[in-house]
Amino acid sequence: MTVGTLAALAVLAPFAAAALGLPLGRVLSASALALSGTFLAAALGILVASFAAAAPARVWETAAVLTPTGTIPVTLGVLVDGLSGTVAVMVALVALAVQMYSVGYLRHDPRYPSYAALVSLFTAAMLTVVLAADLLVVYAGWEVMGICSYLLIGHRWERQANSAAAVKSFLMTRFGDVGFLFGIFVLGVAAGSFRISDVLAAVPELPAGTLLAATLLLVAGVVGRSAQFPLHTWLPDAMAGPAPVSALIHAATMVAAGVYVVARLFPAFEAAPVSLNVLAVLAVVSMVGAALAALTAGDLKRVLAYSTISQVSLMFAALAIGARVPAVGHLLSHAAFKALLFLCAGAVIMMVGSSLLTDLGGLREVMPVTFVTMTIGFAALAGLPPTSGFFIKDALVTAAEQAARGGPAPVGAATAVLVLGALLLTGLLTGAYVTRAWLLTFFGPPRARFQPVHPEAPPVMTLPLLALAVPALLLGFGGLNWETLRPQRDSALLSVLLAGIGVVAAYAGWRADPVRDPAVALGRLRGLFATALHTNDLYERTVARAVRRLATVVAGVDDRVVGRAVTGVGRGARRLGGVIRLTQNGNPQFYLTGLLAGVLLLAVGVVLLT
Amino acid sequence: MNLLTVLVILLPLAGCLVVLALPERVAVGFCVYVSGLTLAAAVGMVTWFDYGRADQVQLSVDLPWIPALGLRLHLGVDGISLPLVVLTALLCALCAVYLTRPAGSPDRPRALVSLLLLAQVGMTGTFLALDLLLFFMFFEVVLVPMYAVIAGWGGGPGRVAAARQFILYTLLGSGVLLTGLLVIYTSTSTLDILELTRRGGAGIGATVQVVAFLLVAGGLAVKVPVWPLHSWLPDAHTEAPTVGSVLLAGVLLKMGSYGLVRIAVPVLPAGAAEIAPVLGALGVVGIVYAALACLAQRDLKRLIAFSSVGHMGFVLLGIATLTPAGLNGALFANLAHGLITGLLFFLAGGLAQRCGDTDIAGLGGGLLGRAPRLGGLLVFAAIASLGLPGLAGFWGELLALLSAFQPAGALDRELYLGFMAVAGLGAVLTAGYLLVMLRRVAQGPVGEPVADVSAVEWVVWAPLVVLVVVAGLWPRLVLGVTDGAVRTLLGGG
Amino acid sequence: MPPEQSIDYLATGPPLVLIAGALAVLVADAFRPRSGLAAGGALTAVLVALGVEAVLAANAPLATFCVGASCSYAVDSFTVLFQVVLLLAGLVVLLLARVEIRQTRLPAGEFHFLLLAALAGALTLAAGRDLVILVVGLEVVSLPLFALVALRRYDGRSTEAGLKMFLVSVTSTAVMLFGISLVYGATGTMFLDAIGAALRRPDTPGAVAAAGMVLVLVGFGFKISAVPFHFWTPDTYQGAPVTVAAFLSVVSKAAGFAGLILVLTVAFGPLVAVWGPLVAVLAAVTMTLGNLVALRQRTVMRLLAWSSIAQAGYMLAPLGMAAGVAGTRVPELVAATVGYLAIYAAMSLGVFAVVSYAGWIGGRGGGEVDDYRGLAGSHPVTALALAFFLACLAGLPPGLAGLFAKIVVFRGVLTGGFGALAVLMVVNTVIGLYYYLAWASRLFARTGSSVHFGRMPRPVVAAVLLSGVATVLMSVLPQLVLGIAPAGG
Amino acid sequence: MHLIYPVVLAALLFSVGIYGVLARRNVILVLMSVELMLNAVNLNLVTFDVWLADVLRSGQTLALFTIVIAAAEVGLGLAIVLLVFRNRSTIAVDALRELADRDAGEVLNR
Amino acid sequence: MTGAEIVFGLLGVATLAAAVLVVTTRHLVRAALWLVVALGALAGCFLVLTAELVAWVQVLIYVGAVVVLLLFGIVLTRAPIGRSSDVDSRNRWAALVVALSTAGALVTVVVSGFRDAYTDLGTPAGSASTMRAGIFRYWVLPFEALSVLLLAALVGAIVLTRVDIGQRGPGGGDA
Repeated sequence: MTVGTLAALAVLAPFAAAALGLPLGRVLSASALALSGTFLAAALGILVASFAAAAPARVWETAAVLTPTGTIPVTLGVLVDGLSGTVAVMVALVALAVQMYSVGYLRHDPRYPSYAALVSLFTAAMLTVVLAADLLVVYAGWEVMGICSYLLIGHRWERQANSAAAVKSFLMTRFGDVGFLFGIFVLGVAAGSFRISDVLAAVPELPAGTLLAATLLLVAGVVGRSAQFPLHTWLPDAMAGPAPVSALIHAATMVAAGVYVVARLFPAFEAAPVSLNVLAVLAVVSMVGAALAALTAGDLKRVLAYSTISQVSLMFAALAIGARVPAVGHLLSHAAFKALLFLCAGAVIMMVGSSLLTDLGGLREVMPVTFVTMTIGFAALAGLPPTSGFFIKDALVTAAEQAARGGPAPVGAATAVLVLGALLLTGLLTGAYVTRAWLLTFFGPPRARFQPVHPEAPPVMTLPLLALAVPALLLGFGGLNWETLRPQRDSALLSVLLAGIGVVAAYAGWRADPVRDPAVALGRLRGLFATALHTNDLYERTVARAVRRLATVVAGVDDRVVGRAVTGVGRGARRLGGVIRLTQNGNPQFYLTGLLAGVLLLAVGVVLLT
Repeated sequence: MNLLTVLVILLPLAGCLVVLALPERVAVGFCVYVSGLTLAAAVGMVTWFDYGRADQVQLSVDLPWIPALGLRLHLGVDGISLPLVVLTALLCALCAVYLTRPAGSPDRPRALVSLLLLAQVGMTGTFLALDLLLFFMFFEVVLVPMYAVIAGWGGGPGRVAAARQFILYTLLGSGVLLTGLLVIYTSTSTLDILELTRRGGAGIGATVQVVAFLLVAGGLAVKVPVWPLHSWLPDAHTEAPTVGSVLLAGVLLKMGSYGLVRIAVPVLPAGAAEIAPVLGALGVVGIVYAALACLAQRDLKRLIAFSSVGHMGFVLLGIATLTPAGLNGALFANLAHGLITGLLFFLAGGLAQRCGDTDIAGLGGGLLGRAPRLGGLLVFAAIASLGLPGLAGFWGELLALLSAFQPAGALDRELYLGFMAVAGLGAVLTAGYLLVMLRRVAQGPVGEPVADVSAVEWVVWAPLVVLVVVAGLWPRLVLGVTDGAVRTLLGGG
Repeated sequence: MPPEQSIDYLATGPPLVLIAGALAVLVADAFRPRSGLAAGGALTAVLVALGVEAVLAANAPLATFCVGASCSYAVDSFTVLFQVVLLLAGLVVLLLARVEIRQTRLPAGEFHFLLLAALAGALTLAAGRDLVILVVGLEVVSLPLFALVALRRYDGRSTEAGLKMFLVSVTSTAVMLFGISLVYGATGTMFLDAIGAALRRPDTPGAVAAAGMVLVLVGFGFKISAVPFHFWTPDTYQGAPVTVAAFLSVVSKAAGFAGLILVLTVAFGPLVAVWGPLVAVLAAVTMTLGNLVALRQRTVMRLLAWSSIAQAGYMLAPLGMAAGVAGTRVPELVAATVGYLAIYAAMSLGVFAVVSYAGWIGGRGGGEVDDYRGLAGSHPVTALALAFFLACLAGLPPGLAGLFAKIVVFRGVLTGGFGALAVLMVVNTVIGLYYYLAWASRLFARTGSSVHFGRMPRPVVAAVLLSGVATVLMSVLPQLVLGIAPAGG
Repeated sequence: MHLIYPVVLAALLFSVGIYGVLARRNVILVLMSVELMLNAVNLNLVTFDVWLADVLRSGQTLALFTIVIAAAEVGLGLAIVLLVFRNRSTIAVDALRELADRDAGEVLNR
Repeated sequence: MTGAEIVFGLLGVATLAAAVLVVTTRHLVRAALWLVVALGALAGCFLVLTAELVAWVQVLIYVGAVVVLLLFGIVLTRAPIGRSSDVDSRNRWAALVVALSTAGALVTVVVSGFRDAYTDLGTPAGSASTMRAGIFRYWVLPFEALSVLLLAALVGAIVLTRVDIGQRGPGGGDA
């Protein structure tokens, strides 16, 4: 069995689980189906990745024509190399953890079967995005992820807010996807093939304009899917979905898929620096803005959601300055710690029944496992040593610093300086919001009434927490193999220092009054940040309202103009008939006059014409 | 095996007459039997079709009929028509089965069955005909039975008006179509579509081609329907009984787009090159317009009906590119729309039967809780309709967009890029209204439970679901058949 | 003195048979009134005449009453087709008449005599090849019809209808005769082919001939109810006995077309550039006006009248294209008109057949359209037949015959390259469908109280069957009536 | 003789007949006017026949036939007129308007 | 101007004048009498044109039969014998316009067509014997058709005027 086949099987295993689970989830054991499918994917992924790791320079590619199209055919196949292998393993493992966790988390939910199947389907789709060799197939996976995200966000669709959030998330991402698809068209048509390897091989020959257009369009898709500014407002709302879904889709995998795609097609982006500059600016705005929002958000999951936006921006910023390896490294480490954080948040929610920070507090004793693992996650998020986050952030700062100093980077030094500044500022803010959330969740007096249960969660839930805590803590050491991932003294000190300032500031604010939210200190700015500078309102007021109004107008026009034009013609014909029939007045002399006058006219006409 | 080609027309025709002599109570059963046999014959055609020569007409029958008109009874299938013939047989059979529901047995079944079978004759014949006038004849056969089905078995108080508007409007279209076909005939002296395709416009002057194309496309546009000639459609679909809506959306609209692919584009290439941008523009306007109109619809059936306008807009855009990819996409979208919208109308009919109405607000929401399987199917159908990859709706849209990105050489590329962009936006809006609809119908607070999917409904709907998935996952099933034929049609293009 | 003209009894057989039959019927009825002898005799005469047609068809072409190369009476495929159509139509009308005569107490002997006389005139019209016989033939068709229309003597409406038709007819005849006199003055002959030859000569006064031609057309325009010669039609149809209206709508109209085609193509062929556009305009106006006013009709007989006006417009349309095509292709156009006419005859008679019986439900001949509501509930077969014939008239499948007729006419129009008229026809077809549909849909309306009338009498059933079979036959084999035009055009 | 005299006379006579047909109320007067029109026809026919020296005598023959036709028309016409008079007690042309295109509800305006 | 032209002119003026009186007089009976004058004058015209047979038939049938019939009609419909005010319809002005236009058009056409045509009245063209030859050698068919026409007219007239079966039918009617 070749590596390609194994990789294909890795995709097919969760797909099969979904295909069986969706119609038959109530008959078969849904959890067994989902777990086995995901497990198989993980195992095969590890196998494939190990092959890839053993031969870092090698690329395995298989392809068969999926269908003729009349122009460039669509091929079905996998592309395995170090990048895709590693990311695939990450995806499969996080999915496995989440599936396992979900068994416990949703054990009383009658809709668990469809839920599990959808998560499996999502896993398959994400693996497709990672492993597919054809850009259009990537797009297919990309879209399927979207719909799974939609369905899972709307898992509790009884509440209008949840279904609204689901719709919003789908539409905003799909808006970006249109650009993504067109970007694929531009690349594929220019290269004469939609196969990634062909496209990349063709990049040196492609005209700059084509590459620019293609990459800009791809950026649009990526921005939507990864919830970057200006298409970021869906992600906080998407927290309406169950916590494990947030962990998998809205933290670890789908949201980061954009990073993967840019990394995958990096040669094309490198050849179009303008796009990278755009990406960098968007990332900087998202990074800082989301961090500010996280600082003030009142809901634990929303804090995490904003932090996700912010962290994914870090990856994009890294890509923009050419630091591909740190970007992918952050992708992996972020997947680990952010999934962990969300799962922990899920455990908290299960215990307290709420994720509002004002309802939490003092959970340290009640939920020891969660406390420990979540602390690790938070530390990694804040980039504190020795967690994985520390290594990665250090690498990012180093890369930015080098680029700012004029090192080899696809974007100019000015952009690099901007990125560096943003990185440092974000480090500070991250330290602050992490500390705030941590303190408000686990310390101080309990603020909501709930019945503490023991154990805090069934082992099927705590096990994934512990499992994810390990890479969150230790993954950084695995990256020491790579030159770019080794910590540099100056930058390490700087970033830890900044994070520490953030932590201390937050702590100080909390210490003053443990019951009060330290973010209150921000005063008026708090409301502004919490709403992400009113971007959501802005969209609601402009785009959504405009579309709705336009829809009403169109419906009215259709009814009154287009439809009535048709009926009006009919009515007009009837009326005309009514006028003409007046000539049929019954008077034979009138008839004769008509006849003779008609003849006369005809005769005169004919004589004049001859 | 050319007998099969005749059988798929003759069986329903015979059934349509014979059923009138049978007692009322066996009529529906008889219909299932006849349409089942027809489906079997269609499957036979699929079996005996030589896929290696999909670009050539097979299983053909060619007999002289009316020499005074130059009309020949020339029937046959190639890669373009085969899928549609099967689709027709399938949907008709499913409709027949649907009528057997104990809860929804129709009033005056004998007449209804007879009309449906007659409509089937016309629909199948349209896809099989290889003679311009024969095509037109079958095209017309559908009108009266469809009118009668809407007017006689429709649900609402506006059914007679809707039926009348349908038949008058489409007759106007077919009159224009006839004029166009005869313009072709008067300048070529042949009615044979294959011969005309072979000539590829040779012998017809450029101006005549433009005029003829305008007439033919204009006539077919009413049936497709192309914006702004669509106003018959929402009313007709809304008022028609479920089987009527299914056949209208599932098959009838395809007759228009099929005609464009089969006649207008290959026979009048110069005219097509001249007018295609207009078609494309109308197509994309239709996509956006329909999506916006759908956002404001309050009735489920009306919404689905408007969505047809949008989907057919993609079909039109594909055709307007005059490329193999575009035509492939159009044909695929045709098929997909037939399956998906057929399913949607079945579901809407099921809802109407359960809740008494298809008013979205009146349905009460929470369907996923009140009848989980029914709700699940609705979600599935809506998602398929919005063009999710992996389901049938995707490939048609994809190819339409892709072909608009690289339209035929003679066309203005910048313009088509604009079309593509607008169509892409339209796709977002399409998703928008479908999801909003799901939000209001399938989701939300759960009210009183309603009967979930019954056995008969499963029998009818399951094949559609399966085909939507299969066609989505394995598009080669269709595109592999159409591709060669489409290339031949465009002159080896 | 040279010998008198001899008579070719075979060629003139059909009208002679009818005349003989008419006389026999008159005599028989005088001696044995109300015995059914009249009806039987008339039917026999028509059947015998049809038999003669069969012989004629085998022996055509024939010509008789010749002076030099020109003949007054010719039998070719055109004549045979027309005569067969006329005779079959006459047969249907006779079958229908049996019931109506009984129901409305019409004098049977005179009725049949007049009908046969008119029919004989119509046959002569299709065979005549000079202006004298054409005008006399036209009068032979018209005069008995005045009497027939007014035959419900107790009914003021019937009388009024007769008078209206009479006045318009005699005026038209006078105008036509004046036209003939001008044509005669301009060309010096009455024979159609000789007129054609004379018109090709340069010294013929063109303006006089053209004016004469227009006036000659009036007589035929009256017969075929073309606008503006149509005014009498609706009133007359409404007042006349239904069977007589059927005769007017089919036989009289067909005879008018036969004469019109002969005059236009054979005599005035050289003036095609003049009459082509004229006829085209007449066609356009006729179909549009007819259809538009038909939209507003509720009375069945008036509806049928306006529809027959509109249909005349369609039939004229191909003729109107003659100026646009090469002279050798004019017969194609004529054939289109002839084909449409033949098909129209069958389907229109079908409607009249059903209406003649079912229409009595409303009290007056034909009734109101609303009287037919729910007919399908009580008389499904009758309703189906009527719906079928209406579909034919609308030109929609399952009425394939009507569809073919429309196709033929459209093709004719497009052969002439006159797209605007074709588009106008499209619009008219739609309007036409509207009112046919309005009627047909009422048949199938679900009502509590649907009409009931007794079993259809056998002659009516036979008439419906006859028209039905003819229509179905032309749905399957329309070539029977397509592609036939007069020789010498 | 110059041909203009008879043909112009015929044309004028015909026009006078037309005026009568269109202007007279009494059906019998209308019939008389029709006779004038037919006589104009006859004058034309005879004139042309003589002018052409037609060996077939077409014109004069048709003139004779026209006279016969006129007689037949008048005969039948009078029968109808009498019938009208019997049914309606008037023979004013413009009073015979029961058959006309109007909706059932409309008042007959006699 | 030849003598024939003068005679014809006078007769023509008489014909036309009588014809105008026919269509304008307010006396029904006088209209019939003026018709006789017009027809008679026209018969004179025919004689000038050497169409003897036509002239005599004109006098016999028209003056002898048709006008008598019309007079019968006047009597039977109980028309006022004297001057009556409503012999003309409201259509008079339209009639005048149509008639004048017709006259203008026809005169223009025939004058343009026969401006230079002269007829030779030297050889009598319409004696009874030559006419008989014409009719029976060349126009047998219309002649025979005409007999049918007459018979039909006769039967029609009789059946319409017979009063013996004038009852109402079941279909009703307004009598």
